[in-house]
Amino acid sequence: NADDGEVLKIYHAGSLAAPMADLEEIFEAGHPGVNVQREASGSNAAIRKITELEKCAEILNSADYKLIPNMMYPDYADWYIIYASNEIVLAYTDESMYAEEITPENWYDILRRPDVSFFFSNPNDDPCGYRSPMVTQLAELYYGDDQIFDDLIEANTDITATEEDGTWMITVPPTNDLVPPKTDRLTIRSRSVEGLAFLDSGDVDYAFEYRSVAVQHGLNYVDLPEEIDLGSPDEAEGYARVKETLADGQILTAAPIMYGFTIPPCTENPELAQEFAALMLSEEGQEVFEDNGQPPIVPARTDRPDEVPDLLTPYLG
Amino acid sequence: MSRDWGLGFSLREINLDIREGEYFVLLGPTAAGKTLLLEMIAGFYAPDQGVIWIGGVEATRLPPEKREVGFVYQDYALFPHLTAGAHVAFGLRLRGRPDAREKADRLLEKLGVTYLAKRRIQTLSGGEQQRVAIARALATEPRVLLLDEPLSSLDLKTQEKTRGMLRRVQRDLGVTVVHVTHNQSEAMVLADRIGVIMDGELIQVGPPSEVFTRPLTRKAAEFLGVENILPGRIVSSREGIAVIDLDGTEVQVVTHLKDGPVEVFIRPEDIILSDNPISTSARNLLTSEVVEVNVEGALARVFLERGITALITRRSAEEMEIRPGRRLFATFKATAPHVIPRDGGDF
Amino acid sequence: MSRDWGLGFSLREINLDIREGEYFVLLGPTAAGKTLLLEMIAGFYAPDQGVIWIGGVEATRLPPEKREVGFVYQDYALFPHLTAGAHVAFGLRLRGRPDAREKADRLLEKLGVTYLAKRRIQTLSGGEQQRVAIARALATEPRVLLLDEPLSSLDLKTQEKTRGMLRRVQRDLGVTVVHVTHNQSEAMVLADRIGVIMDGELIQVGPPSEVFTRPLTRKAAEFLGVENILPGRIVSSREGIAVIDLDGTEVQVVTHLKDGPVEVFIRPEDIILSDNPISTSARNLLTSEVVEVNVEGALARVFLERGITALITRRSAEEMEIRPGRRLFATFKATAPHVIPRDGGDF
Amino acid sequence: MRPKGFYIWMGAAGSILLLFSFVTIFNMIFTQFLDPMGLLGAITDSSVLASIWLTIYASILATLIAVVSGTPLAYILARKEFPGKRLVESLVDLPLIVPHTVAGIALLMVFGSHGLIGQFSPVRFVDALPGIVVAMLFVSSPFFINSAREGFQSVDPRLEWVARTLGADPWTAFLRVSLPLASRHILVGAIMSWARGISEFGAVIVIAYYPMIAPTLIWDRFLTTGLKASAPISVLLILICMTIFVSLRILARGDQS
Amino acid sequence: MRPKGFYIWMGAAGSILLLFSFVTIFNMIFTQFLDPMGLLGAITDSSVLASIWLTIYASILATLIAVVSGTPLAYILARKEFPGKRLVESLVDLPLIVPHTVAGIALLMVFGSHGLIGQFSPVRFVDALPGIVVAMLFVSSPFFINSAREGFQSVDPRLEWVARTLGADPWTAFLRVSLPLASRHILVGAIMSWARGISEFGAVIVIAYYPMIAPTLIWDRFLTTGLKASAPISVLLILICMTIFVSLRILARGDQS
Ligand SMILES: Nc1ncnc2c1ncn2[C@@H]1O[C@H](COP(=O)(O)OP(=O)(O)OP(=O)(O)O)[C@@H](O)[C@H]1O
Ligand SMILES: Nc1ncnc2c1ncn2[C@@H]1O[C@H](COP(=O)(O)OP(=O)(O)OP(=O)(O)O)[C@@H](O)[C@H]1O
Ligand SMILES: [Mg+2]
Ligand SMILES: [Mg+2]
Repeated sequence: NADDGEVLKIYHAGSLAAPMADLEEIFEAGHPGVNVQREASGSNAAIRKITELEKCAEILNSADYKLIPNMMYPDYADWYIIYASNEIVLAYTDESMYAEEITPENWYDILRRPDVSFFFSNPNDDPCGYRSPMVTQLAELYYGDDQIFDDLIEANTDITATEEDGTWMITVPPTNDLVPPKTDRLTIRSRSVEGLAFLDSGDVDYAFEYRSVAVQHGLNYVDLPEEIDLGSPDEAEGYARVKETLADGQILTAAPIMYGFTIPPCTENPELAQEFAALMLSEEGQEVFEDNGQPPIVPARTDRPDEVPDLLTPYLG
Repeated sequence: MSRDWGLGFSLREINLDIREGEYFVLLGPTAAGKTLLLEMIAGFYAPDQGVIWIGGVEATRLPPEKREVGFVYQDYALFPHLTAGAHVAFGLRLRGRPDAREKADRLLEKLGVTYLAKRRIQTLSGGEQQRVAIARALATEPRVLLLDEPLSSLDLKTQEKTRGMLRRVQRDLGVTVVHVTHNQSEAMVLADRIGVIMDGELIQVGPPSEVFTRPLTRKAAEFLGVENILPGRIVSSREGIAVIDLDGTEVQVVTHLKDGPVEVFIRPEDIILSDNPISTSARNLLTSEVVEVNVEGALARVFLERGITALITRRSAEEMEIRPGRRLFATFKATAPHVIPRDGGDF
Repeated sequence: MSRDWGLGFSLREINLDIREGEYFVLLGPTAAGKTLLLEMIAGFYAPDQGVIWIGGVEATRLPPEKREVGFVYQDYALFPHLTAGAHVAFGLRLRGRPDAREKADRLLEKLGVTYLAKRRIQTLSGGEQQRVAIARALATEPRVLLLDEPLSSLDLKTQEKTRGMLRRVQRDLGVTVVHVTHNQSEAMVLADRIGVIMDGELIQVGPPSEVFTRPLTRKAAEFLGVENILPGRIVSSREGIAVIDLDGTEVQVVTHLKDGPVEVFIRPEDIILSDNPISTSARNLLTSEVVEVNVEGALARVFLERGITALITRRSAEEMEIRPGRRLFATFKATAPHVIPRDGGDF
Repeated sequence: MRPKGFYIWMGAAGSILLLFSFVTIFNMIFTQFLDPMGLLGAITDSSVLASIWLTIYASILATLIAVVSGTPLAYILARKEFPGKRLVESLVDLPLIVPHTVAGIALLMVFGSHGLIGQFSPVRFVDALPGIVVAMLFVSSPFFINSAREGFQSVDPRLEWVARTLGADPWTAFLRVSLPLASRHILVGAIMSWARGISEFGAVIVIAYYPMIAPTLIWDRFLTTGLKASAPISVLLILICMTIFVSLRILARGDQS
Repeated sequence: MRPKGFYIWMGAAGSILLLFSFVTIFNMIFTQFLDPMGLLGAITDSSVLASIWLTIYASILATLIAVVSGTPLAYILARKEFPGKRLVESLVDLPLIVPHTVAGIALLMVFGSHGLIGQFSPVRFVDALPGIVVAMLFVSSPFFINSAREGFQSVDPRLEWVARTLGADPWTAFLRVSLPLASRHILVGAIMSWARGISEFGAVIVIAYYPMIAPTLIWDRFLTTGLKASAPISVLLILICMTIFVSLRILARGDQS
């Protein structure tokens, strides 16, 4: 019952919907009378709710931990904790064109075919969105085919990539807020999860998604090589060869996907927030993330150990 | 021809033959079905049974636009978005007549309302609107002009003027007119023939004098203003003249009826009042006391005992000094009453 | 009292004193402002200037619910959501009368429509609706009953019945009635006094006979059915009797006017037609040829040369065998015409 | 007499739009009927039923507010001429053109916990029933007011005047005459406003994601679990509301004849 | 005579709702006027202008379709009784209760490239103007049809009949009499439907995120840059549309008198 008892509100990235739902169940079982309310949205939207709309949540959970310092410091957050990873895959269904042919070796050739359509989310709105061109650029390097980015991204959008001294800069045009697809082969939506609807309806054949999402929704997916899937901390150096400028001028460096959360200072219920955060970091929490295709990062890491609530410090490395 | 509208109203077995070029008046009380009958003639409703012929053509299934009829509704049903001139030109333009405008102007002139041509309908008085509606209907030279109570919303003076206008227009153009009204004197003045319609049934058709003096049923008689409806019984009958016992008084009346209970209709204006008995063989004489006198414009209505009403001029009433309580002689000719058989026993 | 409605219509300087318990008829053509005047009396509009008194109380600023008036609109303005009985009980219930229902039933009975009490308004005929509207207005025992053309949508027979009913109700309850109409004979029959209103101005107030025989302006005369409006000039005048030159013929007329151009009004029913000259000193005699005869119900309208119209009974017309072309004598009394000064020159 | 051809062509032109709505809605419903288990799952899911009930209930509350405050407003607009009337009328209609998310943000600026009114309000709007209600009220009030105004316009003011002569003060005349006579229009307006509230999504999620109304729940399920989870809820919501809606409209129309 | 008290109380009750709309909308507009540079930035941003123009234009297209197909439908509903009429009327109103995102998904199922119709259509709906138009059409058609129907109902059928006796076939009678006489209602209906199209967000973003209509752009700017970027666009959109809307309504009302 929403009206009585305490409310624990979590704003989280859409890709965290499944593990958060599991954690909600566990937490509510252990805390009778507490009502966990989750609001899934793009990571940006989740943060904007706090910074622009002056709403507040007990926990903010972003698909890219960097958004927390970039967008929330110093007024709306003081620290973040990195606790889980993920990787980019190419999700598809049995009805997708050439579904039976696709492999980690030929996926870019299949995406090149004129009768194949694919999806990624808006780089300006959603971390999965800006990661998709990065993956494509990395694929160019990994497969040694310098036309992959040109054929998949440049041919379909106004996003460009240039090389300079061994680093590649992807540029999302600043004039246009959007990266309106120039062809019918590409669909872009605000959030990566919206691509699922298009896979369902058959409007797109392939979508760049988090592996966790593909797993949770029971989709087929092409498991991309570690070197390009932004999933492996070991490959951080390789990833860092690619950078991306967003429409608002922010420059991001390709890096392993790491989920981060914070407890915003505006929270009305810091104790409860900390207990939930502890659950996320506990072994029980780690299992949940593992099961949902988002391998936990153990031990969790933070940028400001001094600021982190005491309850959480035991979980930090 | 008949049609059921559901909801409790139907037109039943209307059998009507209107002659070309005649001025036919359809007379009936409110809700008799007059408007619906006109609308069926115009083709807005189809009869459930029966056929309609217009000018030698079977029109039962013809759409209204092929029937060559003109319709003037009681409230004129003018187009709120058009000027008077455009109304009249409406039908002509549809026929592709290049001279629509001029012809319309000529018609308006004929009806004496040239000055209205450019005016919007909303700014016209009732009488002006009516002329525009008539001009609109006439413009396409219909065979039949259907008029639905065209006079009832006009004041008396305008009514009188318009009656003359309608008659003139009909004669000049030779159009057949079917004119609906619930007003007897209107019917009387205008009609070549009258059809009496009541409760969806056509009761009687005939020339005005016949319809008014010889109504076929008691209800029609009441509606037609026969105020004296006296129950009686034929005592004897010889050579078309019957002696009728009216509640004790015997009167002589011309009728083909031979015996039995009857109803005697006498129009109030057929009763002559006098101070002294007028002795003529052909006349019936009753004495009676005045109950009430009502002056109505030029006329005075004198209510006598036995429920007899007489209608005389106000002047006569004043000259004879008729007032309640006076005893008078009421005289009527043997030809004045109309007699119909009465159902049921005495009352 | 006056008020401007904008849009070109205003009531101007209405000065009217209606007596308690009288039956006052407000007579005027369409769009004269009759309804608006009634509505001002009821308090739906406030006068721009002037005051309204009702029964010794200044009512100018009183809201309608405090004025003790009853209003019956031409179309009755019944409440579509209530039964007839609820209409009559409406005002009584508002006054918290526990016997509302019974009193309503008694009133309906008085008007002879007890059987309607439970009926919804939509199912009533025009005549029945009217009775309900009157009963509703009477239920609260108003001082003044305002009737806006209560008869005009009824057929002649029902009209006559209703006139009697209205008069009876007014006498029995002693209520003051203001009755609006554009129908002269209605005014004639019902009124204690008549007020003639035209174009927002109250032209004349007086008893019916005076108003009808002595209209104060030409326009009023025309509206009141004075068909003979003859221009003339007073030749001489002695002891209240003037000799007037009517286009060549001299006639003697009772008038207080002494000289100058005049207009002579003669009502058509005041003209007597005869085959032979009737010689009485008090009478004026004209010879004229019949132009046209129109039979209208019980009456015949005879159009003579010189624009003179006479109204006689149909029976007389038939007996005298009047038809176009016949030469007749037209006689009228010296007291019959009404004379008013004429502006401008001869015509 | 029977212009068959005419009505056939008119019908043909008209049925384009009709077919468009029909195909769109019933494609979804029929598809769902192929998966009756999904529907069954939705019917037995208490949070689904709670959210549908909440949607219906919140929209009823919004409609009630619209009726209580909008009826007098509609009456004045129908009866009175006053300077600035055009402005007031425009203001009534204005919510029509405000994009829904903009409306949500605008409402948050006013009713949010730091908003113009929200900061003084003892009632909490954000993520609470009152927030849902104000969002629904904002988008649906024009429908109610316009319909009620037409209702009052169709009541002859002379009926009120006559009631006045019978002793009714303005209130009584309003309550006993105008209101019952405009009741059908008021009812239709209320139904429309209720339906409009049900369907609102954009404005509601900004101010009150929680408690979840059905459109939010459907969206949330769609994002987290996909169409399979969200479609049955959509169909259930539409079936329930359609039943209520059609019955109410038949009721409202029934009055007419 | 002048029931002051009555109207004051009615006005007071009515102004609650009025004030609610007023405060919500004008709070946003006034706040923006404190930052005129932001507004100036929006006015000079070509993609903002393009999206506002696209919104207006797409909604005009949707309204045009509603007018072309909805006018005959409204005419039939106003004039004819036929079995299943209640059903058709309900179908007309049904889009009112469908939550907007559900409508978007339902439209995608029909007009998507693998949808019921979309798979055969040579025209692409997803992420294209036609998709925006069908989404707007879906949500706004009830407003047009209901208004046009009322218009035709207010035209006395006897006027058409009289036109028929003058030689007009049913088409001509419709075009020359009924249509001009219902034109004010049709115009008002078109304006309402246009306004409703402008404000749609939930249904449009599902089927056509691109090209961005203003509500989408506003939402997108809000997500990427925040209120500072999105608010001026909202205000600009509302000001432009309000100007058009109010002028059109005044035009439509002007006809009346
Ligand atoms: N379209 C219709 N469907 C069903 N009943 C109708 C229809 N039109 C009229 N009626 C009913 O049929 C009856 C006759 O109507 P009609 O209009 O023909 O009367 P009328 O003789 O013209 O009367 P009035 O003198 O009042 O005009 C009335 O009871 C009326 O209510
Ligand atoms: N509320 C109003 N505002 C402005 N003008 C009005 C108003 N009501 C009526 N009028 C105009 O005032 C004039 C007089 O109207 P009123 O209704 O009093 O006429 P009437 O004498 O009752 O005529 P009728 O016999 O046709 O009922 C008409 O020209 C009418 O158009
Ligand atoms: Mg009729
Ligand atoms: Mg009047």
